[in-house]
Amino acid sequence: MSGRTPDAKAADTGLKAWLTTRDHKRIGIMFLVATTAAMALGGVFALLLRLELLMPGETIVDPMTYNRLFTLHGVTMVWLFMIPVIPSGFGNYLLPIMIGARDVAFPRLNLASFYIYLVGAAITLAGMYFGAADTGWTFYVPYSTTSAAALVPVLLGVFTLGWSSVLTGINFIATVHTMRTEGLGWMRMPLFVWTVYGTSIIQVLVTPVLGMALMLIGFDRLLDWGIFDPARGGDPVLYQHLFWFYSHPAVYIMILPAMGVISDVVCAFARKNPFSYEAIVWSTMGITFVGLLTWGHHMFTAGMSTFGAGAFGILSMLVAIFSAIKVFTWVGTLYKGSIALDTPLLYVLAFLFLFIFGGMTGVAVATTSLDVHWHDTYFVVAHFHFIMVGGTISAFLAALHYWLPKLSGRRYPERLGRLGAAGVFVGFNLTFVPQFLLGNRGMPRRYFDYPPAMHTLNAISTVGSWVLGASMLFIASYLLRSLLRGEPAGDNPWGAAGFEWRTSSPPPVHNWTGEPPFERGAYDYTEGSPALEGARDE
Amino acid sequence: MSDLLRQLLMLPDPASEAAREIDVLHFVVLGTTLVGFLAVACVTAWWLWRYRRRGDRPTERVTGSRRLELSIGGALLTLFVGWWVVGFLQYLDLQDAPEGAEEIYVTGKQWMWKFAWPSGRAVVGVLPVPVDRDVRLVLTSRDVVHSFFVPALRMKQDALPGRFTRLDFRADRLGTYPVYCAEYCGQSHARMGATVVVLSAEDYADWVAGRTPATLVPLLKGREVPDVAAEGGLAAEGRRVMQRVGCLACHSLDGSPSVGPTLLGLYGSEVELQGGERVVADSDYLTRALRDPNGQIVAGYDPVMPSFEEQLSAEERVAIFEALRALGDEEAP
Amino acid sequence: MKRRDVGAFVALLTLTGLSLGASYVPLGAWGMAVALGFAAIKVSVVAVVFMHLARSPRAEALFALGAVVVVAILVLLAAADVMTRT
Amino acid sequence: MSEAHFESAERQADAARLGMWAFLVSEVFLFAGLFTLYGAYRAAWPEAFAEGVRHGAKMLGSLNTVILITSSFAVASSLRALQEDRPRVALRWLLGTLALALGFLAVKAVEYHGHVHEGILPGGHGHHFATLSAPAGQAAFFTLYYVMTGLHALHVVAGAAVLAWLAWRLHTGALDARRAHVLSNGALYWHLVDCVWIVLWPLFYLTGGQA
Repeated sequence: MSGRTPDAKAADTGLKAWLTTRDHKRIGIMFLVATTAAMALGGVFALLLRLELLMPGETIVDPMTYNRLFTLHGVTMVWLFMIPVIPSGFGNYLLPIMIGARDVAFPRLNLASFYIYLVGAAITLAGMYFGAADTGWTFYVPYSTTSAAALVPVLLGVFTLGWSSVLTGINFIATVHTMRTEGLGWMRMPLFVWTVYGTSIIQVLVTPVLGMALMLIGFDRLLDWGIFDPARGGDPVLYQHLFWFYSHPAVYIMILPAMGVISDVVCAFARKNPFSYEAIVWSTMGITFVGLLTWGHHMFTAGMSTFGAGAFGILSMLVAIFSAIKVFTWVGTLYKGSIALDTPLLYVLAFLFLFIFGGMTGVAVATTSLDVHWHDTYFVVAHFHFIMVGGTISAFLAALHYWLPKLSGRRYPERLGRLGAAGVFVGFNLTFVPQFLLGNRGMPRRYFDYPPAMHTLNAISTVGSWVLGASMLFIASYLLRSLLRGEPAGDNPWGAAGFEWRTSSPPPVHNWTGEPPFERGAYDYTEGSPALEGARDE
Repeated sequence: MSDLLRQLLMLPDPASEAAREIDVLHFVVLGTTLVGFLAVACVTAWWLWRYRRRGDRPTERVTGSRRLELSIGGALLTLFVGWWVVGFLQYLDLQDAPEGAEEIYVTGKQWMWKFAWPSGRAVVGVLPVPVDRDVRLVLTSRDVVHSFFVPALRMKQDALPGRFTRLDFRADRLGTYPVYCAEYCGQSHARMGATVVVLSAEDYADWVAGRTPATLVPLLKGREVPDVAAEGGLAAEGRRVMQRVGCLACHSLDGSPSVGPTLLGLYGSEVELQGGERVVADSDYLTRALRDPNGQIVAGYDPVMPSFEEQLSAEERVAIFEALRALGDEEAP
Repeated sequence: MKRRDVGAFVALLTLTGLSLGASYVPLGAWGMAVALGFAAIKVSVVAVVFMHLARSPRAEALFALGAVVVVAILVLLAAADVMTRT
Repeated sequence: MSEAHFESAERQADAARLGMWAFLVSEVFLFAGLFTLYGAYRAAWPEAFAEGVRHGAKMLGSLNTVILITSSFAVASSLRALQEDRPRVALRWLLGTLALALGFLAVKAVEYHGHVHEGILPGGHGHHFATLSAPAGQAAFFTLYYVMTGLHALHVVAGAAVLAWLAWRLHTGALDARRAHVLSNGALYWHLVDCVWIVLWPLFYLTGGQA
């Protein structure tokens, strides 16, 4: 390490120092800020969508505006928020610390990844605004190749975002393989690191396939190459194969790191080792690989062969088992623990309940004959929002509360935190439980209008979305306040044994002063645990 | 019991036996989910209270038993695979109408559903079907992907441009049931609806023959319904199409030899291809033959037929099939 | 050591010649299998000798092998759908 | 430029190499979707695809296969020479590789020119398709031909650019035996370009028999 330069830079809080930083922590924070802003934007779109659906008939927006709004909502939430938020945000900040490294393997590439994200996001949003894309985030052909909207800018934007995702994945893979500190074997790594590693593998494997599929749509629109055009020997269903080969594993890109957050938080607040570390690790890797084989369950009614439907159906059942094992392991971790019901754990509980429901309805929609009724209805909308919002956003909020002291050195107000968590939970269920029932009744998704008989459920759902939105606003307000004026947290406010709590909060530029102390495991709460020593001192 | 559950879950009243069977699986799956959810919630709640934090004490290291994990995983997998078996068998039933099912052609286009009968009946937005009889819908699309969704029958199938997909059912309750388009298809996607009308056998026979039964009168108000008798049905239309695009220059309708095989008696018969493979000349074969004629050459003929992929609309293709089917009933000499 | 590279080079040229020759033999449906078989052997030679996969850390071999397997699954499952449609 | 965050230069080389492999994997998946389309469309249009292959420039394609294999050998030899601390020899091999890369592109250009001349353009455009009895499957074949070989050619261009940069660094002496892993990573990329072509060659030039 070279002399005084790092320390001098640490003090440098100027804008230029931030924008040219190669410090993974700062890059992580910039990712968090950008993705959280994207979430707010996507949330506003969602609220507008729900507002239109408050009453049957055309109310606040015309059909085309509605179609553009749900496209914007989907694209923003998927590619600008959920794919990058936990891996590129928290992952960037925490992964090197958790493995005792001073930075990621390729810091410059890391910064490049952030700028690629920004450029991609700008192209996507500007493209959406000026091009008025209305295809939904799925870009199904031939609608996407014939729609009057200007689609190419959006395709280019998403393509660019994909490269940010791939580069981050490559960086993390190399980091985990080569930067672990002395003595930190694979089976001692924090579970969050495992899930980010699995996520990185998925990102590297599947993202280019989406990029190529989108490029082919672009070729069709710009040059009339018609590679999916039936009149020229093409097959629109094949586009769906390629799309879902990315987009189903993309669900795991969104949920795997969330599962990592849950694993770490549940251990910290139960002050116990995970019920079975190995089971969580192997199920993480299981989801990573079997998750690559299940994409066809999005296509049971799409004109796929019955053979295909059968094969993808049973493969999907397999992947559900890994998630189930994780759930049992989290619950098992509470057994004989020393449990504190602080806000992060409340979000873990919310995650658990919502994820069980989301996951089980996932098994239900993978059951072929049931899916024929539910496919493309609000049942599926509710199902994946249980996973995405109930799962990923709950985990995101858990992570935000759990690691806020690490990132900022300050604490959030516990009482307000619990209130916010309750609001999110109530608002969420109010929004999405009625949607299961709407799906059962047969309300298809992407409808700006519906029969009057479906009014009550839609109205409840819309009211729920307001509760959810207000709760998020409330949470944002107290978190921002505590960033500025929160109580100082000390280095390890939770008495957690995770490696990241063994350095100061926030950590110095190269994360550690001296050799990182990694002799005791990241989940060691037995007699003499360093975590409890710290807690007693306070 | 089932009716109560249906009301609780807000499922529409089913109009076929298959839909009722699917509902049973639906109840079992959601019921199991609920039970599992409650079990996990109870255990969690109990442990949350039982092991609440009382001061900063270390905890003992507990490692899960591998056998427990494996047996829970195995039991769940068995359960899920069981659902899959039942669900997949039911799924197969949705595309498995027996020989002689009533065939109706469905064409989706932005933003309406058009239905056509072999007799030449055609109408937009209203689909009369016979009660207690197997019906096969043959679906295609004129533009983008649409999806034909009848909640009361618990069934849905995408209609794709350039392809024919199938949907088989047997409605057993008279009444009208809404149809939605379930695959996003543009501006008026939300308004691309139709109505399935399950008619008694007599009423349906009337409809197909060109009369309008009383039950249909209000539904058909303001809709254009072509007269069957004047045009001679779909088969006659098919012959006109074949005349127009030039099929008859190379194929005879009366069994006489020509550049290509005769069309008399072709439909449903077994043909030998170049290379010795034998296939049945059904609508799948004919769809391919129109698209890629030289992919499956009948033994003894030259690969000279051009593709008609771009020249024929879905309706015209359907009309040709009907004409061939009518010819197929007559024996080749 | 250098002999290894030369050997691989000669082997690759030979395999290319054989593959080209085989394309003139009417093999029917086996033509594709034979041609891809030759390609698979050649890719393995390049990977193992030129790209030093044999002497690399296990992770790299695992990446390469895993990538090939997943691509094969993608191609096969999608093609199987097309081939089994009725 | 020293990377202060690495424990040793050796680790840094390991990380770079592993990162390169991960990148190569993502490159393979860029082609994976196209291989999928090829497999599925070939299954749907066996005869049209075979006909398309028979129509291809078999000898030009085969010549390019030999060129790329030779270039792979050349870049491997260059790396070997640098590892044995003979940078001048390494540079000569590398320049040879570069020449072969340009040769490949030249042959490719001749091939494309021939096709365009015959009226074969992507998307079923061009007068060639008007003469066919069943143009649909062949349109798909030739669109894939252009997209896949075109994407590959782009990779050849990118690879050649990387090799040229490495050659320049060798020439100036900035790249020496101690930093051989940099050349090694460039070579890895070039070998991948070769591997992709080894698979494309049978798909578009050899398998014209009754499949």
